[in-house]
Amino acid sequence: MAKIWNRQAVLRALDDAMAEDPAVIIMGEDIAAAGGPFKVTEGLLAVHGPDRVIDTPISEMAFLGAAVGAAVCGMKPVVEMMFIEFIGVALDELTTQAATMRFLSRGKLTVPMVVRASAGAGQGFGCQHSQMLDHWFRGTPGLKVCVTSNARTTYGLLRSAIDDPDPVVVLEPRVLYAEREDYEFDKNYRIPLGTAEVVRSGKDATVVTCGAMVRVVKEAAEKTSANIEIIDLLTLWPWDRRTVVESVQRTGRLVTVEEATMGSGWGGEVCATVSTECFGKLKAPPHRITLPDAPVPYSGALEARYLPNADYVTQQVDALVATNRSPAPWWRMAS
Amino acid sequence: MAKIWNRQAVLRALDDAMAEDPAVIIMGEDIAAAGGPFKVTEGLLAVHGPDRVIDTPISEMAFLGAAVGAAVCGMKPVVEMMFIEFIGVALDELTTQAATMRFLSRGKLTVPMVVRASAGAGQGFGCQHSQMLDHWFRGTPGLKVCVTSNARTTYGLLRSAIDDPDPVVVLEPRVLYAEREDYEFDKNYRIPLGTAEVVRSGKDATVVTCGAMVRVVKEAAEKTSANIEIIDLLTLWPWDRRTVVESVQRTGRLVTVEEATMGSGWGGEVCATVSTECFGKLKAPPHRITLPDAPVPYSGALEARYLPNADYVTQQVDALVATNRSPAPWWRMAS
Amino acid sequence: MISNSNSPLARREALGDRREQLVRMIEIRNVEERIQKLFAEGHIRGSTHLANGQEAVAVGIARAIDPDDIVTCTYRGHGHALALGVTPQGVIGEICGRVIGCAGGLGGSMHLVEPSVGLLPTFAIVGAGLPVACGAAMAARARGKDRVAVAIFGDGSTNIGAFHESLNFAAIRKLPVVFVCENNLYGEYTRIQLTTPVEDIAIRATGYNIPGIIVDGQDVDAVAAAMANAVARARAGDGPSLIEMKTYRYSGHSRSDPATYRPAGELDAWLKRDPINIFADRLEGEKVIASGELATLFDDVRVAVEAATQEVLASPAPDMAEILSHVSARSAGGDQRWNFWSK
Amino acid sequence: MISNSNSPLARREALGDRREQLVRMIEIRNVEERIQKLFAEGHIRGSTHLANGQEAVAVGIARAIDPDDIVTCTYRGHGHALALGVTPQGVIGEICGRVIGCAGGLGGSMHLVEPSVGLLPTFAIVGAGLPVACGAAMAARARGKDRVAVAIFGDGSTNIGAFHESLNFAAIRKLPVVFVCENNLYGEYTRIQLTTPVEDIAIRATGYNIPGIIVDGQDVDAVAAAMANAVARARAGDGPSLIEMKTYRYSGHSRSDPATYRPAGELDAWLKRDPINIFADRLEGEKVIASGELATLFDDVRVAVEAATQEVLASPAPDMAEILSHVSARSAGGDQRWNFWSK
Ligand SMILES: Cc1ncc(C[n+]2csc(CCOP(=O)(O)OP(=O)(O)O)c2C)c(N)n1
Ligand SMILES: Cc1ncc(C[n+]2csc(CCOP(=O)(O)OP(=O)(O)O)c2C)c(N)n1
Ligand SMILES: [Mg+2]
Ligand SMILES: [Mg+2]
Repeated sequence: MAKIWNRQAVLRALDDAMAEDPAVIIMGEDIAAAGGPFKVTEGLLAVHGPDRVIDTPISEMAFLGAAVGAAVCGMKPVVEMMFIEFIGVALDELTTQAATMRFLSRGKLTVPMVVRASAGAGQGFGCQHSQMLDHWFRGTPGLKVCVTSNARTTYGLLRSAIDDPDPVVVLEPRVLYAEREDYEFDKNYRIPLGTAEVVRSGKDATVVTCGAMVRVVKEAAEKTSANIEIIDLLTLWPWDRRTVVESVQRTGRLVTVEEATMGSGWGGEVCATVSTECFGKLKAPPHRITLPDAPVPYSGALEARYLPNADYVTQQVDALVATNRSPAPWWRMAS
Repeated sequence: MAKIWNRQAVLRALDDAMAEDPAVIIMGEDIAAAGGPFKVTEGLLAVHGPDRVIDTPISEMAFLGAAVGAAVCGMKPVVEMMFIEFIGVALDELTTQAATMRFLSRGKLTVPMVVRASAGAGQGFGCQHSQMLDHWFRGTPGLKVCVTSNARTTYGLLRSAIDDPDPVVVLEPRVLYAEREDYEFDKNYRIPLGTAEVVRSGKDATVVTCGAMVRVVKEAAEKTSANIEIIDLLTLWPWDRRTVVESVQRTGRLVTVEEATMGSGWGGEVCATVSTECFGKLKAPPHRITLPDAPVPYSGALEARYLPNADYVTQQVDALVATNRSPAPWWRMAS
Repeated sequence: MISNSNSPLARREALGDRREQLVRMIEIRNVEERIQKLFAEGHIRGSTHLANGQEAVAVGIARAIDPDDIVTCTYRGHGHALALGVTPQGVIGEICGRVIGCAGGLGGSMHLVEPSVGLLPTFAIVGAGLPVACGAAMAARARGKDRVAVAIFGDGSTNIGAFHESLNFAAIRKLPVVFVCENNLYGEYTRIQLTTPVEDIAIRATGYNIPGIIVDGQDVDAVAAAMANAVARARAGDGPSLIEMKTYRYSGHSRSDPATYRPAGELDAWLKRDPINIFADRLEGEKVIASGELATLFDDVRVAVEAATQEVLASPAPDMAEILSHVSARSAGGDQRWNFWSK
Repeated sequence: MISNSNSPLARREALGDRREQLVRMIEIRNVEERIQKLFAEGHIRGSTHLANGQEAVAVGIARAIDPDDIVTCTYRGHGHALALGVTPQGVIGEICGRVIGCAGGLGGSMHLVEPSVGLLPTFAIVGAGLPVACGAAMAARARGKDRVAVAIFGDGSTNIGAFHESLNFAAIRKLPVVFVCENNLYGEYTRIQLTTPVEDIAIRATGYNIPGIIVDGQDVDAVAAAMANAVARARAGDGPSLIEMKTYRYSGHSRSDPATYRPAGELDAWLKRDPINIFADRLEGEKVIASGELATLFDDVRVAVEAATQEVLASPAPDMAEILSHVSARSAGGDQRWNFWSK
């Protein structure tokens, strides 16, 4: 098994998809000649040429909309939003145009495009370059949303997203790009969109998470006195209710750990669904571990406190399992 | 009591606020000379003049961002998004700029602006002019989101939103503009942001709703064999947990009725919170009545089926109360 | 004559004939009037945006491009849809929300569509169609097809960011796009000089180093000629053009708008340069139509459009299942993807 | 000298003196170099965008406007912040995430702020500051103050929608805004001609019927003169201007960028026209500084900046409570709203 960087998984997924299907093109700011601000497209220009690896002006509305038009006309564009916040100047083309094209043409016109973006906090990029923002996309009819969590899931989700006949958003936690791990590439590997993975089995509680929080929860699993089952959601919409519900039915407890505020996160949807489907079968109240209701702070110490870490997740899970009560978040405890 | 149109409540709220505070200005497309596409600003230009009642070019990014700058510099701008979908070309200025201004200046610079928009379905405007889209805003730190439900709440929420020292989004269900009802204006009337209202008390189930769905649920209350308590949420973020939880503790059942898809709606947050806070005290699983996962269809018959109506809400509530099981939505039943 | 063909493609090809071009302009005029009436009769919901007065722009564009060139247009698209080939049944049917409509009643007035003649679902968000046209042009180039994309939008739309980004994007990539601005002097209820500091939209081409051409939008031949040049330029790989069509909408912005904001006499002045009359006179001179035949053509069209309207009113509303049939490839409607430029 | 005053306003007023202007330019150069070093030393997280080479633009602008004129700027704002009056402690401190920082360590490199000299939190989203400047100008007019707003942005930013919408919006309302484009030839790692079909950004003013002026951005006097004209015009009610400052950034786009994409010799050519040397020579000619004094000034500044840096490194990280203290008026931080133009 070769040790590879997470960012290489993005590169390989794009490279393999382009090699297999001439319809695949990639677009974004500085992704071609410069190889991408995060070096996830390095070398693709040389291999696939300037007609398929396209540097764009700083015009998110133009190139996101161009991806919609190209997709309708037979291409499979993969667009990079350098930081997911940038789509705030172009959201319309994705959620209002791309996502309704199939409906408005009764299935005749489809938009097989992918928007991939770096997302999330942890590196001191400040509050306008550190959010997940999946809530801007989740639940939009016709649109799917995924979050990667390591090299394997990055490759598997990106390939599936590019194969998909409909628009898909793939959020890549920026903080993971520089992670290294053992992974053997397989051109045929896919993670079906809409399926979650049980990445650790346990019996005391089901902890549902995704993205950069997966490794945090894994770390917590080693510290907590509880034996927790960890589910990597992978696709936030449509999400894998079956896997989650089945797990909670076994463990009797549900905890969600996400890099989002309480009001914007996917934890509400998961907890609500499980509360309904597992009604009467839970040993403890569904519990959400989220960010505090504040923008992402820059200063290192603050950003570290702002994000859920293994110790905090451990405390929260231990408290829940021990008391079967939902513990208060850190910002409501006397610190 | 005078019978007044819902749209008059918008007009009066703006007119009174402008009369009382010279800092209040309003901006939008065709709101001045033409009196507004929905005639909710009719006559304001004549009364308050072109420097305070401002017609803009079709440039949402420019005038939404201009509102941010004007607010920082001492004004209280109220911006109209004719249809809430239009903010899809300008979201950044509100969620990324306005909402972080206070944080980035450590409280020195604040953005007392209001974005009011017509929203929702029911009139055949098609899938790009018929959504609520509150999920684009909900849970954004620093931003509040309200939805009006009649003349009184429109006046009370708009006045409070304009008074508020921070940015507020007020969604006005378009279908209600032409509703008439008895209401006596009172310049001092306010509905504190973040407070919900029990609009009907009952003992069998708490039905939480907002906007145009309030009248639908009221109608259902007359038809259902259950005695339901109805809560108009009014502010979607931050929402009134106390009022909702207190009610559910009495009724033992929670139903949310919203004009949003399951994946994007606020029902998940409400059901998740209540499931946690009322753990073990519920007689039935929390139940969400939502839109199907599809764009808003144009054809009248389809749009009518698409939206929750009184009969459907009645069936769902009756089934829940009778069986203490969560009934399937219409699109999963054999029709 | 229109009613003889229900194939959008055949209707489109028929436009090679000058007489047919005139008839199509008359059809557009008549359909818009009928839609106005259908609104009054309560058959139409929401809003609808008429383009009577702008017929020459629609037919002139349709004449100058091929059926498999791509067109992105706005909610003011009835005329363009008809010109491109969509049948009156398809247009009126969609606006009435019936199965017979070109989007099966799912879209409505603002979302007319017909892949067989290159028309993408018309865009209800100002500016949204321009970037999409750029993408269609990129696809044509990438697939080695000499197809062009035409983006049609209004004067007011040139103040939105997507206009700027799209022209810059198309210019820097020399994309085969023709940007057509229908300058009808108004954006909703506001006259252009109140929102736009330049009188001629065409001058904005300067900022992108592309041609900016001003055309008499009431003269179908002038429209077609200007389009032909821009299209040839685009196909030759010389990049995009911005064409400003000076035109006028006779009706208000949307159904309920009486257009009282218009200066007295403005409408009359434009009526004197009615595109149908201008073209009819020319065709009379060319002996393509006999003198006095115009009236007959109007009558024939009226009869045909009325027949189409009755067909629409006899057509049912879509099945409820349609709501969930076309959301994703997993929906019941399945995948029947249109394959542009397959041959 | 800089270290003698820790009041941004006093530092701003000191700029009336030509010698002080030179010192400020040297200070900017030195602070940027120190920040580069602090990065290497591991004191800085995330990214940071240096503006060494662009000092004349920053000081020229600050010279030409009043402390209560409003400025919106980008993430490439260290130089502008220092020129406008923010102390080296405030800038370096913010970039190091310390309490002493101008945003108390909450914002970071991309979000410098100082209300007392009109600097709104700098914008990390390309184009976002332009509409905000328009709004500040609207407020000035509405409140009867003859204040102007200055929007500072780069060449690459002129391809984003907000640029277009803002210039149009300001033009149609004749707002007192000065749009300043720092054309340093690159947007991130891409040279301007690959993204922008016009060589001079100033030509884009044509599309809005406003003045478009090209200025030698390496000459602080030229910058100040052009700004003074545009500001006077704006205060007189004649509306906005677009000023293109031809300049160059000596470093790469952000910390990690070695800028290998630059053609050989380009940097050297620009170094020959170094803004500090150009101005120093002039001041020598004017006898404002003695010949050879420049070296001394560099030394003095280095000492002062080093002292400021040590102050920063001795400053603590913000209190954890800060995370939740400034989210809304209900937060612990409470309301201490800055009152612009109160007198
Ligand atoms: C982003 C956006 N903003 C506003 C609207 C509302 N709107 C619909 S049509 C229109 C006027 C457009 O005027 P113009 O571009 O001149 O086209 P015309 O209607 O004259 O053909 C406006 C403002 C919209 N649909 N989308
Ligand atoms: C909307 C948006 N898109 C992309 C970016 C990423 N980005 C940051 S700086 C930059 C280049 C800007 O170039 P220019 O406007 O010339 O300013 P300069 O950095 O040269 O001062 C880009 C693309 C962003 N911050 N916001
Ligand atoms: Mg117009
Ligand atoms: Mg630049």
